[in-house]
Amino acid sequence: MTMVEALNLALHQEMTKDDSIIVLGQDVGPDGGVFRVTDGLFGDFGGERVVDTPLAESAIIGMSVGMAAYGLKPVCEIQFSGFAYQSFHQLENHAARMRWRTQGRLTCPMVMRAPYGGGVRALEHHSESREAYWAHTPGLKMVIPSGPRNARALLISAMRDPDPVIFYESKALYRAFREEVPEAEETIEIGVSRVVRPGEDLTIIAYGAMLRYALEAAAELEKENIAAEVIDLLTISPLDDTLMVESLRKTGRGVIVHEAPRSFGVGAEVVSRLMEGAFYYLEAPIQRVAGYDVVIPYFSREKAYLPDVKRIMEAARATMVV
Amino acid sequence: MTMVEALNLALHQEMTKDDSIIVLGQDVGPDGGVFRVTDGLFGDFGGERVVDTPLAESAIIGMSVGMAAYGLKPVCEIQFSGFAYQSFHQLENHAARMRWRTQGRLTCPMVMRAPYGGGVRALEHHSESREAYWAHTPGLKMVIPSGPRNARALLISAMRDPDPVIFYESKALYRAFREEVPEAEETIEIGVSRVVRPGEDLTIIAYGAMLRYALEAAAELEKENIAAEVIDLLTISPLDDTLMVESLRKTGRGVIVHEAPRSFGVGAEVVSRLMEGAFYYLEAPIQRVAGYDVVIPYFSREKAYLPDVKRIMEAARATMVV
Amino acid sequence: MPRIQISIPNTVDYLSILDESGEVDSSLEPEISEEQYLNLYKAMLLGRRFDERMLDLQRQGRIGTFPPVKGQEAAQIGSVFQLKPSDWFVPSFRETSAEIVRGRSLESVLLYYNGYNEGTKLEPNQNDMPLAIPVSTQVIHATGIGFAAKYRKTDEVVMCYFGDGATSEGDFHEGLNCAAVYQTPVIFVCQNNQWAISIPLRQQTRSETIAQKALAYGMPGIQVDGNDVLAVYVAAQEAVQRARSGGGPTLIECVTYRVMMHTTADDPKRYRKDDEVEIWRKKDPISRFEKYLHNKKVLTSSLQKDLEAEVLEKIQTAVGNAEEQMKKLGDPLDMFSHLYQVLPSHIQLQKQELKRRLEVEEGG
Amino acid sequence: MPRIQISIPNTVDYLSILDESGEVDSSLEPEISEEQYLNLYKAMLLGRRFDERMLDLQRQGRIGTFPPVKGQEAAQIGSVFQLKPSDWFVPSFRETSAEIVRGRSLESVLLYYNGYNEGTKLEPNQNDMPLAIPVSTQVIHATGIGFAAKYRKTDEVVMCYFGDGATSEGDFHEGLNCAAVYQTPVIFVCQNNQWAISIPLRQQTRSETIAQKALAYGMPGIQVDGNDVLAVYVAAQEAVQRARSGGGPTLIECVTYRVMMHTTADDPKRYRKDDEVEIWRKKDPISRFEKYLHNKKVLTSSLQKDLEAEVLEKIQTAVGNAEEQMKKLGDPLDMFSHLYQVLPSHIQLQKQELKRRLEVEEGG
Ligand SMILES: Cc1ncc(C[n+]2csc(CCOP(=O)(O)OP(=O)(O)O)c2C)c(N)n1
Ligand SMILES: Cc1ncc(C[n+]2csc(CCOP(=O)(O)OP(=O)(O)O)c2C)c(N)n1
Ligand SMILES: [Mg+2]
Ligand SMILES: [Mg+2]
Repeated sequence: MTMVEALNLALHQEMTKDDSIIVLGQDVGPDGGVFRVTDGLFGDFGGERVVDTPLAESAIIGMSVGMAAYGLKPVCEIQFSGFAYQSFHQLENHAARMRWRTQGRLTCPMVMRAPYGGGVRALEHHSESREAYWAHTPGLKMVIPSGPRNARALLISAMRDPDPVIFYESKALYRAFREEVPEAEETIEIGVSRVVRPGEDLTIIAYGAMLRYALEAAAELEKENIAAEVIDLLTISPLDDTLMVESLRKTGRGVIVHEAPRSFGVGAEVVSRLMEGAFYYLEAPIQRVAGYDVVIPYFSREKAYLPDVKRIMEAARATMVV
Repeated sequence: MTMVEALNLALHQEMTKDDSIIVLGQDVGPDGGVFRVTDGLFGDFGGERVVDTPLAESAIIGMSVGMAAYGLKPVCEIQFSGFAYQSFHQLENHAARMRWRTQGRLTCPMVMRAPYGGGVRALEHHSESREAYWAHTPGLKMVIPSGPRNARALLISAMRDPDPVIFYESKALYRAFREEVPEAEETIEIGVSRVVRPGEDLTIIAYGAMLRYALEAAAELEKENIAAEVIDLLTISPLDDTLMVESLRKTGRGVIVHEAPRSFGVGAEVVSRLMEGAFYYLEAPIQRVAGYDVVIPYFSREKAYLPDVKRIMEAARATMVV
Repeated sequence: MPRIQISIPNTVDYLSILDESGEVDSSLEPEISEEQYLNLYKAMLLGRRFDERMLDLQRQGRIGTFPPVKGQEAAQIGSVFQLKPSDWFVPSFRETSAEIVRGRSLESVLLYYNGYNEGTKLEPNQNDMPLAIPVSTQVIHATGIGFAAKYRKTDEVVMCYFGDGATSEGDFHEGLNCAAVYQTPVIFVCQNNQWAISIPLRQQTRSETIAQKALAYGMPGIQVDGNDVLAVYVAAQEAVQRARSGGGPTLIECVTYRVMMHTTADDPKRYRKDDEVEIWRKKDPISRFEKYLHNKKVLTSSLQKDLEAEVLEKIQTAVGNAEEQMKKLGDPLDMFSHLYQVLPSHIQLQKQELKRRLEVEEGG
Repeated sequence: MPRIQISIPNTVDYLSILDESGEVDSSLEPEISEEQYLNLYKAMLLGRRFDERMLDLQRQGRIGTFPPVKGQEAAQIGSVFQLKPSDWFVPSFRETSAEIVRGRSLESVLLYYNGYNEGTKLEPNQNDMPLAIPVSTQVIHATGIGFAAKYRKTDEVVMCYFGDGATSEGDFHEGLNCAAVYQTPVIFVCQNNQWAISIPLRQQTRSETIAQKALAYGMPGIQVDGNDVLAVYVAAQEAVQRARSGGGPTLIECVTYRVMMHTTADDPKRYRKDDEVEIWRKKDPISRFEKYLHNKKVLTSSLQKDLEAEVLEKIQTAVGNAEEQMKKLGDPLDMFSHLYQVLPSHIQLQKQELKRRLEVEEGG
C-alpha cells in the first residue's frame, strides 16, 4: 500500500482499539484530509471522534493540549507543516511542558501530524522542512518515517507515546511507492534509528524523503566499489546516538542528508554528536547535503534546491578522497 | 552606562535622525518598557512614533511587516523572547520573505528586540534562549550583543539594516555592569564576529551573557598556562565563518558556549562549520557547553542549568587533554 | 443595581440593491457613469474568462494548482474599484480578478501558477501586497500599512481581502482589533463564500453573520449581497469615504459562493451537494449585472460580443506571452536572489556550489 | 433588495446587585445559605490577607516577583464558587484567590513564587490546570477540556479566567470561537481590571464592553459589576447551569480594578494617576460585602475578628511550612524530572554530568 494508506490503516486500527483517540484538524472529516490520510474515519467513527475544526491552528494544538490534559489522546493534523507556526506557542509553551509543569499530574500524549517537504509542485508554504524547530524544543519528540511500512509502525508508536510527538509526513512519499504492510500490528520504538543497508566504507544518514536517494546513491557507489552503510534516522529527536556513533566508528566517513536548510539544521546536530562520539575515528569531515539556506523556491526551481542522488554521491566521494 | 541605557541611547539617536523609525510594543510608551529600554522616548517623540500596542504579538510583528512594506522602519519590542512564538508565523511567513517574494519591490527593514536568557530570577517563560529558531530561518538575521558598548553599536546597525533583524538582549546583562559608551555614533557590521582576547592554545566561542564567563574562564586558564582565544560571535546568523575557522586552524581546540539547550542549538552549527573549515587542524573534539536539553527550571534551580565559568574551564581542559 | 440590556452603539446593516433576477431597488441605486459601468462589467468578464481558461490550462497540465474565483467577481470588482492607484491593496490568494484590476498582468498570474517566483514580482510604485497564502496573516499587514499611511498623513486607504474561513484565525482578530484601536484607514472585505475547503460556514463560526464580528472591535460592520456588484460598490464606497476622512476601519461581509472546487486539487463532491451549487449558480453575479446593463441600455448584444472577443483575445495573448517567457526563465540560480539585499557569504558559497553542479550537468 | 438593520439574536446584559455602599437590589438577590455566605466571605478574606502578606514577603526578599490580586476577590470568588470539585478550573496567572478555593495550598503558592517547580505541582484528581503565564493561551485549553468532558458525556463544566488584555490575543478569539462552534461547556470569565500592565482598556480595544465580544461568536455575554460578589455569583450560576445542561459557553465580563501594581516589579506611578486608584478603592469588593453581611446579621464584629485571626494564623503556618520545605527542596537534579515519562538517554547523560559537577562542588 501507499504511505497514505498505511497511515490511514494505523489510525483506523488504533482508533478501533482506543476510544480516547480523537482525530482533529482542518478537513479531516468528510473530506478525509487534503491528502486523504483520514479518509473513511469520519464514516467509521463519527463526527465526535473525527473532528473538523475551524481554520485556526493555535486552536487545533491548544484544544489538543486541553483534551490530552483531560485524558484523551488527540491526534491532530496541521494541513501543511508550513502552517504549524501559528501554533508554535501552544507547542512550546504548553504541549512540551504540561507533564513537567504539573510534576506528572497532567500529561500531553498527543500527536501532531503534518505533511512536510518539497517535490510535489505545491504553492508557497507547502514545501517547507523545518523539523529542527521542534527537535530543538525540550519536551517534544520529533519523528519522520521514510516509507509506508515504517510510517504505519511509527504512527502507532507515536499514538501510544505518553508524551507529545511531532510527526512529519513527506508529501513526496505519500504516493511515491507501495510497500507491503502487514495487517498485524507493528511498532517502531521512538528514539531508535535503523541501519537499512550495511556497509564498511562510509555512512550515509538520512530520513524521510531523502532516504530513497541515500539508498540509490549507495547502490551507485557500490558500482565504484564503495560500500556505503545507510542509516534511516526515523526519530529526529531524541537522536539515536549509539547507532550512528557506532557506524561512524566503523566507517570513519559520513554524509548526512536532509532537505531542510543546511544551517542550524538537523545535520548540524548529527555532525556534533558524531564529533563528540567518534572524533578519533573520523577520516574526513562529515559532509552535509541539505537544502540551501534560502526559502525553498516556487516549484519550477525546487528540484535544484532539493538534495538528490548526485549531490549525495559527490559528498560521499568527497569523504573518500582522503 | 548600563546596557539598558546604551540601547536607549541608540534608539534615541537613531530616531532623532530618521523619522521613519517607529518603536512599537507592549508598554513601550509612558511606561518606557518593562526593562526601561524605551524610557523617555514617548516624551521625546510622542505617541505616534512610540506606540503602545494591544496585547498581541502576532499583531506587533504583522503590523511591523506592513509598516516596513510601506517604507517605515519599525523597531518593535517583544516583551520577553518567550512570547515571540505567538508571532512565529509572521516572522517566518512574511518578515523573512517580503523582499524575496516581491523580487525586491517591498522590503522588510525591521528590528525585533526581545530580552532573552536566564539569571534574573524571573517566572516561567521569562528566561528562555532560543536563538537557533531564528538562525535556522532563511531571510532573517540574528544578533546578540554582549555588553553596553557593542549593544549600542549593533542596535544602530540593525536599525540601518535593509533586512529583518532579530535582536536578543540578555536580561542578565541589562544592568550587570557599566561600560563607557561614546556619545559619537558607532556601528558594528552585522555578520562580523570579534576576537576579544587573543590566545594560541584554544578558542572559546561565546555570545550574549556567556561572553563574560568565557572571558573569566580564559583568565583562569591563563593561570594554568593555557592561552585561550575568546571570540564574541555578536551575530549568530549569518555566522562569521572566516574568523572562527581561522582561530581554530591556529588553536586546534575549541569550546562553544551558550545558555540555550544543547541539542540542535547554535553550538551544533558552530561545530559543523569548524568541522567543515578546520577539520584537519582539530586536535580534539570541540566541546559544547550549553544549557541542558530540558526546559530551563524555575529560578531556584536555574543556576545549575546555566553554563558557568567552571563548566567552561572543564570543557577547555578536556580539549587540552590530548 | 440593575439588570439591563446593554445598547451597543454600532449597528450592522444588510444591503442588497440588484437581485438575482436583475431587478433593482432604484432608491438604493448608486450614481455610476456609463463608462464606469462598462469598466466594472469588463473587469468581471475578464476575471471570469481568465478563470475558465486557467482551469483548461490546469487540466491540460500547462499550469499547476490554482484556486478558481468563479462566482466571486462582484465581491472583488465592486470593492476594488473604489481604490485609487495610490491606495493599498492587500489580497489573500483568491483575488485574481481584483489583482488584475490593480494592474497585475495575466502573464504574472500564469507564471505564478507555474511555479515561478517572478509571478509575485511587484512593479515599482505598485502599492499592493503580493498574495498571501497563510490564511489571515495579511489582515495584520493591512493594519500596519494603514498605520503607516496615517503616520505619513496621506489620505491613502487600504483594502484587505480574506475569506469566511479566515475569520477563525487569531490574526483576523488581532488585525481588526488593532485597526480599530488606532483607527487606521482599512476596509476589511470578507468574501464569505460559505466554504473553507470542506468546512461550511456553520462549522466555522456560530455567529449568525460575519459582519457582526465588527461589534467586538467597536467597528462598523455591514453585510451585503456579495453577488450584487452594486451593493458591494456602495458598501465599499461608504467604507472608503469613512476611512479616507479619518473615520477608521470597516468590516464588509460579502455573501457569495465558491461555485467551483477550492483549488484544482480539491474534489467538492466529497463534502457538498450539487443542489446547493445549483441554487447559487442562479445567483450568478455577472448574468444579473448583464441583465441590468441591458435594461439600462448600457450594454447591447453586439457590444457584449465585442467585449467577449476583446477579453478572449487578451487572454490568448497573455497565455502565449507567458509560455514564451517561461522558456527563458527558470535559471535555478535565481533562487538566491532577493532573499537579502546582500547575500551572506556562506550562502554565496552555496550558490557557487549549485552553479558548478549545473555546469557539470550541462556538460555531462 | 433592502437596506435593513440586522437583528442579532444574542443580547448582552449588565448586572449589578450590591452597590459600593452596601445597598442591595433585593429583587435580584440570590438565595444563598448563611454558611455559603460565610464561606464566600472567608475565601475573599483569605485571598486578601494572603496577598498582603505576600507583598510583605516580597519586599523582604523572601519571595520573588508576584502579581497581586487585591481588589479582584469578588470576581474570582463569586465565580469559582459555582464549580464542583469534578469541574475544571483553568486559571491565568492572577487567580491566586480562586486557586486557593480550588484546593491549592498556600505553601504551593509560596514555593512557586520562590522559583520551585514544585509550586505548580497538581494533586492527583485535581481537575485544575496549572497557572498559565503566556497570556490567553489557556483559553484554548479550556475549550479542549470542555470538548473532552462533553465527549465523555459527563456533566462537568470548565471555568476559564483571563484579563482584559488577554482579549486582544488571537488565542482568545480562537478559543471562544471554537467553544461556540462545538458548544462546549465552558464559562469564560474575563476579569476586566482596566489595565494590562501600563495599557488602559481604551488602548486595548475600541469595543465599549468586553461582554459584547461574545456576539462575534454567537455566544451569550454578560457584563457584571466585578466588585459585587453577588452579581458575579449570579452570573456565574446562570452560565454554569447553561453549560451543564448542554447550553454551551458564556462570556462573563467582571468589571473590576487592579488596585495594586501589575507585579511587584512594576511601578504604576509611571503610567496612571492615583486619583483613579482612589475612586476604585472606594468600590472595594470586601468592605461592601462585609456591610451587606452585617446588615443581614450573618456577620458580627466578633465573628469577623475571629475569622481574621483564623485567616492570619493559617497564613502564618503556611509561611513557616513553606520556608521549612524550601530548605529541603532545591536539588538541582530535579530539573530533569517530569520532562518526559522516560528521560531520553542523551539527557540522562546530561543529568549524570550535572550530578558529577555537583558532587565535585560539594567535595571541593
Ligand atoms: C494558516 C493556514 N492554514 C491552513 C491553510 C490551508 N488552506 C488554504 S485555503 C484554506 C481555506 C480558506 O477558506 P476561506 O478563508 O473561507 O477562503 P476561501 O478558500 O473560501 O476563499 C485552507 C484551510 C492555509 N493556507 N493557511
Ligand atoms: C503572550 C504574552 N505576552 C506578554 C506577556 C507579558 N505580560 C504578562 S501579564 C501582561 C498583561 C496582562 O493583562 P491582562 O490580561 O489585563 O491581565 P492582568 O495583568 O490585568 O490581570 C503582559 C503583557 C505574557 N505574559 N504573555
Ligand atoms: Mg471561504
Ligand atoms: Mg487587566
